[in-house]
Amino acid sequence: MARMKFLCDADRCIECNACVTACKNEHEVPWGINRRRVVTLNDGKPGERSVSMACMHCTDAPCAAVCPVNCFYTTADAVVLHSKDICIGCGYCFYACPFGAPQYPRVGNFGSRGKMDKCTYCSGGPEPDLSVAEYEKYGSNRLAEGKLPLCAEMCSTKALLAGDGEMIAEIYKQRVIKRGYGSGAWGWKTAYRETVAL
Amino acid sequence: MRRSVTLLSTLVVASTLLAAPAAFEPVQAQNPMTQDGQNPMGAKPTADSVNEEFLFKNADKITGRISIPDRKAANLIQPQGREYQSFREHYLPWIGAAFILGMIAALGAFFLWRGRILTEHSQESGRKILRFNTFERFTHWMTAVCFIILSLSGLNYIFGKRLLMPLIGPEAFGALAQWAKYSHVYLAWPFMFGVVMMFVVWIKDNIPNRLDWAWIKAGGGFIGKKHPHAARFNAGQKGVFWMVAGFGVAMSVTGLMMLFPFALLDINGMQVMQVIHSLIGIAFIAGILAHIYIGTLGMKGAYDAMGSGKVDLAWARAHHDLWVEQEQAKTASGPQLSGRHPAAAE
Amino acid sequence: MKAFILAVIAAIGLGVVAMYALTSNQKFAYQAFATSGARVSEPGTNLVGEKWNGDPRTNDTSESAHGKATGEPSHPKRS
Amino acid sequence: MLTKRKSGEASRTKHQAVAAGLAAGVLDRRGFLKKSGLTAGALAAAGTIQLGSVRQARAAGSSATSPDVQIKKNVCTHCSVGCTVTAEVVNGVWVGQEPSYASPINRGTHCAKGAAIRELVSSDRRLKYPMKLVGGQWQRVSWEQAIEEIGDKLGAIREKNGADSVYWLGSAKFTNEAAYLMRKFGAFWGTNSVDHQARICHSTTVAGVANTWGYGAQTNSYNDIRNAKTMIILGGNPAEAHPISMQHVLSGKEINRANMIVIDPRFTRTAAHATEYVRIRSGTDIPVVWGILWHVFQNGWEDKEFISQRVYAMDDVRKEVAKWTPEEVERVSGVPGEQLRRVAEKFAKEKPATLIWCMGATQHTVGTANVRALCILCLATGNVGKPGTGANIFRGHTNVQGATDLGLDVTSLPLYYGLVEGGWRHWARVWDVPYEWLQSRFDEVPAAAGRKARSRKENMEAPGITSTRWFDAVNLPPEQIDQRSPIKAFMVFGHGGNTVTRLPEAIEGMNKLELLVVADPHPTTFAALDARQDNTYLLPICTSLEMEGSRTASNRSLQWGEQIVKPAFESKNDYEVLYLLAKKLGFAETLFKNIKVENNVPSAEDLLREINRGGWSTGYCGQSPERLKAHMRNQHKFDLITLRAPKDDPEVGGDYYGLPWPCWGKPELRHPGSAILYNTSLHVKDGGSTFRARFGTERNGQTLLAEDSFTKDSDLTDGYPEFTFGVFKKLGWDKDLTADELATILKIGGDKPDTVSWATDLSGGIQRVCLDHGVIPFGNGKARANAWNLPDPVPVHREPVYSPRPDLVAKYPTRPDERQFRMPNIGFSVQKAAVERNVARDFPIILTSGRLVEYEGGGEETRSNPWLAELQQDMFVEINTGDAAERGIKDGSWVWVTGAENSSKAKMKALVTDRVGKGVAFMPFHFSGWYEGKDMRDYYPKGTDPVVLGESVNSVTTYGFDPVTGMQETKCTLCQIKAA
Repeated sequence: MARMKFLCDADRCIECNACVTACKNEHEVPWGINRRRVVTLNDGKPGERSVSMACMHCTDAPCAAVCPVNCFYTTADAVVLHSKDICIGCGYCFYACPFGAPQYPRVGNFGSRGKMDKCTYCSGGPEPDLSVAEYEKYGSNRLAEGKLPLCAEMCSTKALLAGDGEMIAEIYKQRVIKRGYGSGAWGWKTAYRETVAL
Repeated sequence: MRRSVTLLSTLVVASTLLAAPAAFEPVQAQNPMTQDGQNPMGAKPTADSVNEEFLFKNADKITGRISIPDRKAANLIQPQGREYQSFREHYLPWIGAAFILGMIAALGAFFLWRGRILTEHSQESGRKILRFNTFERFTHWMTAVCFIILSLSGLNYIFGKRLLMPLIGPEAFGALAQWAKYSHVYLAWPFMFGVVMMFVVWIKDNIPNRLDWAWIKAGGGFIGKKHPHAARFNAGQKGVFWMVAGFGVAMSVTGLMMLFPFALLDINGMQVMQVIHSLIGIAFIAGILAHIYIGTLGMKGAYDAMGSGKVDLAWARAHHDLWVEQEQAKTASGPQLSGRHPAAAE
Repeated sequence: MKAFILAVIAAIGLGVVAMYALTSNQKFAYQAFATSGARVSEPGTNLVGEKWNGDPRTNDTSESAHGKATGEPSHPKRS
Repeated sequence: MLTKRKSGEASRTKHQAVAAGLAAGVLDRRGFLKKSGLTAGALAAAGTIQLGSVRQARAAGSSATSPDVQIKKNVCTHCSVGCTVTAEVVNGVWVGQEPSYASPINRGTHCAKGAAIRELVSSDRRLKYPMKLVGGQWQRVSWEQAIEEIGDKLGAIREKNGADSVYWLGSAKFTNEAAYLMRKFGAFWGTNSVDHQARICHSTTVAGVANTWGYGAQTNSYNDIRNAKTMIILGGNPAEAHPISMQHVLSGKEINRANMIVIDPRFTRTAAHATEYVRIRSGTDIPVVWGILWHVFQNGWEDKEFISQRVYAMDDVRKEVAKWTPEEVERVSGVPGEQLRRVAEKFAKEKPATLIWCMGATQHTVGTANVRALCILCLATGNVGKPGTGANIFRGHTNVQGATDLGLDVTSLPLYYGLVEGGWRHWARVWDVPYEWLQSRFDEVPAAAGRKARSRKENMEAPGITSTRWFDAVNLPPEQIDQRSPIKAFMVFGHGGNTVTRLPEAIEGMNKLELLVVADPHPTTFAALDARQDNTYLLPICTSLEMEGSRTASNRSLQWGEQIVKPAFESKNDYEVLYLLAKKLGFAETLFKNIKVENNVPSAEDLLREINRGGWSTGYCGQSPERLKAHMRNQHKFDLITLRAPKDDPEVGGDYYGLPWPCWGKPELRHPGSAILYNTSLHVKDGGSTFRARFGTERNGQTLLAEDSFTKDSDLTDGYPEFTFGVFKKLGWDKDLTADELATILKIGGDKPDTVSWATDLSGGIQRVCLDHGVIPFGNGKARANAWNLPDPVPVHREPVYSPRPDLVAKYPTRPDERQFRMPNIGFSVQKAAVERNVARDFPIILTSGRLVEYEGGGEETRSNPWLAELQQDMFVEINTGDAAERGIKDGSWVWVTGAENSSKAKMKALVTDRVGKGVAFMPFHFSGWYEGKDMRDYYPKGTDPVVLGESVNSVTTYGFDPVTGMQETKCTLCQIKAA
């Protein structure tokens, strides 16, 4: 079975935010909930790089581990999803997430932040696939339609790679060999405890 | 990449992170631009590209610039999340179990060994003396009730999913956990208020003095036969007082920080608060277990102090002789049983 | 016993007061993450539910306050 | 990037219509009716729907695939890359967007705006119905009433002040058909003051490049950049302005390990990916280019053979370049000589090399000269007319290229026919209206202020007033304005208003207008400025996604857009609005003589066929609606790099994608279009061409025709002039003409048939025969390094009007004051006054402006899109860390920016960064809605204010116009910044 991963080729990412708005468009993500965002490092200086970051669907996901109500589950192709029915909005997953992926409808105090929402790798949630209920809670389920996350499919310079881990690692390695430089697979060591050997 | 973190180093790391200066000098690429701003000779953006190892050498987490107002989103990678995970899932449950079960076991052993401490019968038993008035009892019980609920809902975060969820199923446990969270959040305020009130009310009788040292040397009466002298609160009780005050404040501060996430702290600060809150919480619970034991099962007659507020004179004479004399001196014609407020300390 | 009952009541009372205080100072994400330059009127309700509490199950079909951002769009008053 | 993906086209239909009888057009993806609640009956017709009840409708999500999802293809309405938008429509509601993998241009990808474009057709901040300003309050009016009142007022104004007193401002967002119709409408109204965004975009490029080698357009294409070994990006930030072009730029850079050199005053997102970044002072493009050429000539790296064969008067350039030694270049522009030497060597030796530029080169008072210097750099190194080379001009808006081609330009008629009598007669023939009638529509201009009077014919052939100075034509004393009356009415179609410099004076102009009509999907800045109380109308126009029509991308390819959904709310498309206005003004019959009009909506296809019938001069004659639609159906057949379909394909065999103009002859000729201009290595029937011989054949004893350079298998193996019937007779090729072609030519020629040229022969016979003989109709000439008809024949450096270096102004002054476009251009005296007032001391920071990727153009449309608005919620100024420290400004704090003119000031947030050099500040130009620190949100009609508002950069920009095209100087002025 495929092991789904994200890889952002920072040497191609131009911080155009297509991944961000594609996600907003596909799942009608409300204002304030940022499932995906682009962070620019060393901003304004030679060597500046931008990386598009959302949930990396980690191996042995920290969020799933620390969740006091165990509302996470990992699908067969290693996508880390969760159930909004069980979630109590405590926010522990945000402290554990190395990539700041979990988002909450309300901000201010710990008391009532609402149910956590995060990138589902366009693969919905525990509700039946492609159902109305799934869409209203988790957004659309592209994986069930044989597609890939829209953020990667619409990335303007094809920097954001999504799909089976080995495949995208191979694509990235070929690119680096061909062009002679590469700033590495951002976040892979923390997320998947292994990285692309350059 | 990050050396594996033991428990103690978690605390060390956590404290350094907390203390680390917030604003780092903006990090430079490997070969920083020669003149800033004007004409960087041969600035080669592709060759100068930053990468993870370089950035991790300069800071513990990789942050950058974002265009959305949510400042937290500027953290690209904070590996401390993994450390927080390993602390919460590998160390905390064992620490919790060790402390709490350990304390219960210790109390059990003590009970088996010492049994219930009774008061020798004397002519004064049967007569009562007012130990705590209504207000003091009200404060104690408010704090105590809140503490019990808080500790249960607090432990639920650690052990709920391990022990309770398999029994009652995810949905039910989810609902219960939701209510546990609400109760934890909302009852924290009466608890904090109670701790403050108790502190104010009893601070004057809890100042440690040489008498307490003597009490400790006498092992609280367990070593040797003679009851060491004790004023209104003996050293043990003063210990509980200061524990409740100290831990109470620590729990309140870390709790408030967690209640208003990211108000003052960044992600690492929040993780540190979590760690401290859980560790102190466990210690606090263990401590209070002992207090509950000695106040109920461990010593006959102790419960009345907080139950009805009026204790047996013989019991008082035995355990708090100086306090009884002081009370009787104040009331020349012997103990007055009216609900009058006890005499303020001289 | 009376003190105990009183304590429980006081605890619950203070708890309720704390609940109202906390929930009232709670801000929606679209309010917290909108600066002075933006007026958000249709933040959207998918994924977070009509009441913006993350729970999409709604018991009523009425126009929920949170489908529309709080606060009326400005009325034109030209000089 | 996808790795695991089933069938190609979107087989799945993921949305289920929930309730029958849905209102069309006004609902968004989640805008279906909710299962319970409102039944079909409660819904009135689309037009009169009550907005509230519709908005709360919520759609079913992605339940089981639903049979009735239709896939519609259109083109993104934002930038000129031309990304295909694949829309999923269920029951008339646009419910989803899928990647358009088939398109060779965007290959499935989008940028932030393209990926969020679905929201435009249902944004609740759209202008929903016509509105009228009465006593300072907005009122809703019906379309009929609006058209009636506007028509009457226009008639009255025309009666009193003549046709030139009404300014018709078109839009680069028009489809080709709408742009053409608007220019024709302007001609029938009787004025040449018809302009659009190209004026403030690449107007200087079109003038400069056309005067160098024939046509003013991108010579190659985005896809062709994949062939380049070296690319210089000067004054352009494609990473933010044309994100999808970066897919080709970066792929090319990777595959060829190409040199990517970025020359810009600011370290942009594009520079972040460069192999070499050169930081220059704003406004010193010519010294830098001549500095590069100095090294090329010094080391003899120039392409001598190419120069001798195809370039005229390069020696004049050598003389000018000799002055620009590395020391002088460093003194003026700040760029060290060593760095330019490296750039010169790569550009001249590691070929093919291409030169990419954008607003950074064009928005100056020396814009035209800049552009010519860039063309000369390409010519000197032989980097034109081959794959991987050329002047890759990245145009701005979605159809700024098409709208420029189709005449929304005060200096030309559609398809670059000049305003001369020949041009008017050509279009009179195509429009089937008498030339004399057209002439009668123009004003007679009486003599004034020492200028002699102009007859109707002379006024008909005089360029109009540029959009950069419309308010000068209102504010200036009448005698300074060389037309019958100052501008009284301003008809604005799809134009922001905050993108033109000197906003305070524009507000003054708005006050004095008798009539202001804004036709746009959004109210725009015009509604937000506190300038008017009455006689202002807002007409809701739909976006190009809600109507049919073709648009021309920056690589000259035409793409046909299907209507995705019906116009939202009560908006109408441009064709219908122009038809209604024409009907009201009484010339609708003649305007739409051979164009089918069904219930007030003219047919886009007929308009395109009329363009084909008249588009001989620029090769717009071969792109029939049928061919364009066939291309949209077969997008996947076109090659990624050459953009060409395989020869044997039945439908689109051999065509280049989108039939990039010039596409010669009638559609039946099936000319494939010209992907790469001036490419002599191909036969003309495969899109090969030469430099255009449009400047005569000989000058000062030197030939202007190419010397032993010609297209593949050309019958004429040397330079040749453009083809007329007379030249045909000399060559004996007139015999190859068919009988009716000959008859048409003779009819057109009248008594002088020999003068009928390839551009005025409506039969297309001359072009057909030329193609058969393997020659290019417009002649085989030399590119001109010396454009003798332009103000500076060989480009010379001139300091910006507001220069930070008063010491250099004396040596490099701006052009002397003179009259251009009917008004005085007093740039010289303004520059002198600025030096005397020592403006550089009080306003020490160079201010440049530019693009953000999240917004586009004036920004009203994109700032109304919550998905985009959330990403940039505050207007900001980028200020260098050193300058900020000196002024005590912290990152994210409020600052006041003060401009050098009109004591202008603007309040915004500071972004402290090293992206801009010391003494330089940068501001995006997409914001409006605040003015001098005051939030003007309340001035918008209720509920139509964009989500995000902010100060406009152009409230602090200053005077300065290019002499050739009237381009504004938004890339370098002076300002002061202090903490608020």
